[in-house]
Amino acid sequence: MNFNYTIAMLLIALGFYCLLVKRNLIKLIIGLSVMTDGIHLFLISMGYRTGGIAPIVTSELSSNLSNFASRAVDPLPQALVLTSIVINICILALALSLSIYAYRHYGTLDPYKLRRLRE
Amino acid sequence: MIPHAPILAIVLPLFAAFLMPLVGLLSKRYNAAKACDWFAIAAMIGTILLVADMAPTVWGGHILTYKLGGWSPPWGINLAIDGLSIQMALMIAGLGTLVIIYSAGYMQRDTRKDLFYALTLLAITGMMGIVLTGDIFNFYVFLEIMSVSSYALIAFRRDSNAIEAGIKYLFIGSLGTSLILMSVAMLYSFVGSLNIADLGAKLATYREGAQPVPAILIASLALFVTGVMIKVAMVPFHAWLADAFTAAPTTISALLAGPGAVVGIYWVARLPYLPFGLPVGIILISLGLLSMVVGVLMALTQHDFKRMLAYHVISQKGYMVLGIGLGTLGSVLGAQGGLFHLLNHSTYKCMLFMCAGAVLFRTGSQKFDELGGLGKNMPVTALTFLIGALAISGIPPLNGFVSKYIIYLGGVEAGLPIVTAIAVLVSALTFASFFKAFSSVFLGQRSERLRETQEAPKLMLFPMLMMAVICVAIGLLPALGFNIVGPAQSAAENSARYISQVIGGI
Amino acid sequence: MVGWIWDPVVATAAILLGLIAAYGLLRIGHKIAKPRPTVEKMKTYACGEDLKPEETHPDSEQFFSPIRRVFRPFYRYIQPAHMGVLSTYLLWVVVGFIIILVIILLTVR
Amino acid sequence: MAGMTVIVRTISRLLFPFIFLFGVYVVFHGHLTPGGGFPGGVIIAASVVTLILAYGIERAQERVSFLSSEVLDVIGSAAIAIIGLLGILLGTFFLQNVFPLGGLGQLFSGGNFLPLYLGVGVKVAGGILLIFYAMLFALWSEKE
Repeated sequence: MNFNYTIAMLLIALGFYCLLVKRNLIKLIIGLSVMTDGIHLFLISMGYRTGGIAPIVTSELSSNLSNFASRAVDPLPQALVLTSIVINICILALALSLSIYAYRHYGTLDPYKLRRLRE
Repeated sequence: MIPHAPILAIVLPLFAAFLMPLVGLLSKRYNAAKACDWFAIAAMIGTILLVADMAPTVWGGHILTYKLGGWSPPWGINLAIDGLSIQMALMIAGLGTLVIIYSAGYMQRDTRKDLFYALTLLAITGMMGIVLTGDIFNFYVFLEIMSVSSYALIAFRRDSNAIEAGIKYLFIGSLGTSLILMSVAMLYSFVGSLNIADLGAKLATYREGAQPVPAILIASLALFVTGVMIKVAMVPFHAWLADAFTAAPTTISALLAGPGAVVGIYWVARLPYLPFGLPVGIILISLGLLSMVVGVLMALTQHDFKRMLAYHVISQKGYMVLGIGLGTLGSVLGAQGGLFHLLNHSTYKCMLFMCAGAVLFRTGSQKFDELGGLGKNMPVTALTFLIGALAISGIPPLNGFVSKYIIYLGGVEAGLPIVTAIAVLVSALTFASFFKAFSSVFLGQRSERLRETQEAPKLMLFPMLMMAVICVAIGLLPALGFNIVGPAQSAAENSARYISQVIGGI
Repeated sequence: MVGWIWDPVVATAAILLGLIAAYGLLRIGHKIAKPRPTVEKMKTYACGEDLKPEETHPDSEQFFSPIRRVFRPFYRYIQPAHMGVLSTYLLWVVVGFIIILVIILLTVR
Repeated sequence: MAGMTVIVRTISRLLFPFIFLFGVYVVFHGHLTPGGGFPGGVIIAASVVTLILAYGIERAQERVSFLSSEVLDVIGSAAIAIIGLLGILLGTFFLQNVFPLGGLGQLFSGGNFLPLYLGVGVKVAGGILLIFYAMLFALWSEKE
């Protein structure tokens, strides 16, 4: 299980690195989504239990609900991650659209050159 | 009380926003150009009626709990409305209505007004949801609703500055919301609950110092504080605010400076007590002092009208965070002053941005060096700007003085007179920079180009005058504001009552 | 509730009285000194040239140069740091987060 | 945008009904199997996006225009609103179930999940198409 958390933290760190260092808006967007994906992985692995089953009630499981409850993984993080993915799609779409317009106005995607507003 | 008022206050602007494209299509077909304006104004008036309807019950000592889908609190999502929430909700609904009325005048030359109103109403929905919800993940969702629609609104006019400001706010803001999501995830992994009252009840052992605080809770608190501070724009995180407020359409600057400031300060006021309850007073005081000083010093040398106002937003938010921080050190006056300053600041900063917008609307310029002598052409705008400028600098008969004075007293009460001294100095510097703004824009020689400038349209003057009246009224009768702020402060402090009423209630 | 902190009616009356007193002093001073500004004194004198209204406008950046001199370290180091570069701002966020984390580690428990 | 070669066109025309149907399946079985309104809506939108990419925007717009995707968006959200408000109208809480529960594992079961997922699916399909069109127009106006 610690493997999951390690990968999640690695993804978050990679995303942070990409946000801080890269000099291209598209790469910054990629960094942002990698970071949020790391958080999603963290959330998902939090609800997992070793050898768990999907939290879907079927007819053979419904007769023994306590057995089901002791084996099923936590469904709440999955719902949270789905919500968060939806939100991140909106942010991604907006960021890409803004990048298109930024390229049109400035002729570049370098964040070091998008600096008409300063001081 | 109207039944289901808590959820309707969120649902009404939300579905008004979703229906707005349809209204836009219909208005195009039937040539009713003003249909979108009136639909948005009607939705906002409905919202303010719903919120005002809830207020007496909450001030009577109840905490309204609304179970979404009928699931009771620790399991389902619930809305919990105490005195603090109702102050914020009243401010969002009231100022939001005035901003929408103003934008009916200000945006009359723009196309795609249906999209503009849809996004504005969505932003207001997000703000309303943040202050009314009792679930921490729901808070994150509403925060994202507000943030994404404000990113889009800042870049609404799609000129180069707006796009650049939108991109900067998008990256910094979504970094902040990601930190909040991370914090919520850690909190869930540690406690196993998302309900704020339930979290508060389960973390109470660490609050009382019975057990040492585990590392994951400290990391979660640090992430949450950082995320909230990015939205409040305290100093190391303030960079997006000046750009965004400069380049956005002025109604959006007013919306984010008035109601938008509310949501951040709401969480700053909530944070020391719920859900963590760990001491954050020193962070709040130091960040508040830093932002006050840096904001006002940056504002002193600006050439741009709206940019100067934006740096003053940072500086004045510093006052509020400072006051709330003093409140955690045991000074009730400090916390009341912080919340009162939020009420006053949102009113007059909205008004000042609207004055800047009126000047921009009539002259097409927001640079100090291109304006001048407009006092003769725009007397009403000049008068409202003067009232706002005197209020923000803390000149006695106006509302800004009352709240600043209480924060000064709070500083002395908490045993930190040096804080009071810095706050007074910052207030003086604020007066200096507004003196410059007033003399550059409304006094002095008028250039040839501005000779024919007219007064702003009546639809824009009405909200400005309303806010000026509120400023003077609260200044002369501070009890009006205290009746709202007093219950808010006591509700924020009394976390045990919140927990018992939400978990055990209804 | 707030009566002991701040009574706005008394203060407003005091301010109005002060304003009236100041106006009276101004009138008395005018009566004693009898200022009669001539046309030349009313105009801005700049070596005999006529100045356009735009040129007499105060420069917004140098408006408070004494204050700039007092806070010189700020205007030399902190203000130029607002370069408008997104990556710098993101770096500030990370640095601020680390500072907050350190303060919380020091104060909590 | 002109569209692609005849191979791509034929394949995407053949695949379009299957992808679309799969999206509808995911929407309808959201309360029984993994999936639901959002994934299903995205798959439906993706099926239209393949057509747009293969045939070019002019011909795709004859089928699903910008305006109709906007209308789809509004219809979906209105459906969610009505289902939510039904709970209030029938005297319980917002979004509370008012539909019959049905049996375990049947298609028409789970109370208000199925109508909610239908609304979400329509809304998401319209919304994703709107996003796609908006970005396409942004690029398109750049070339001219």
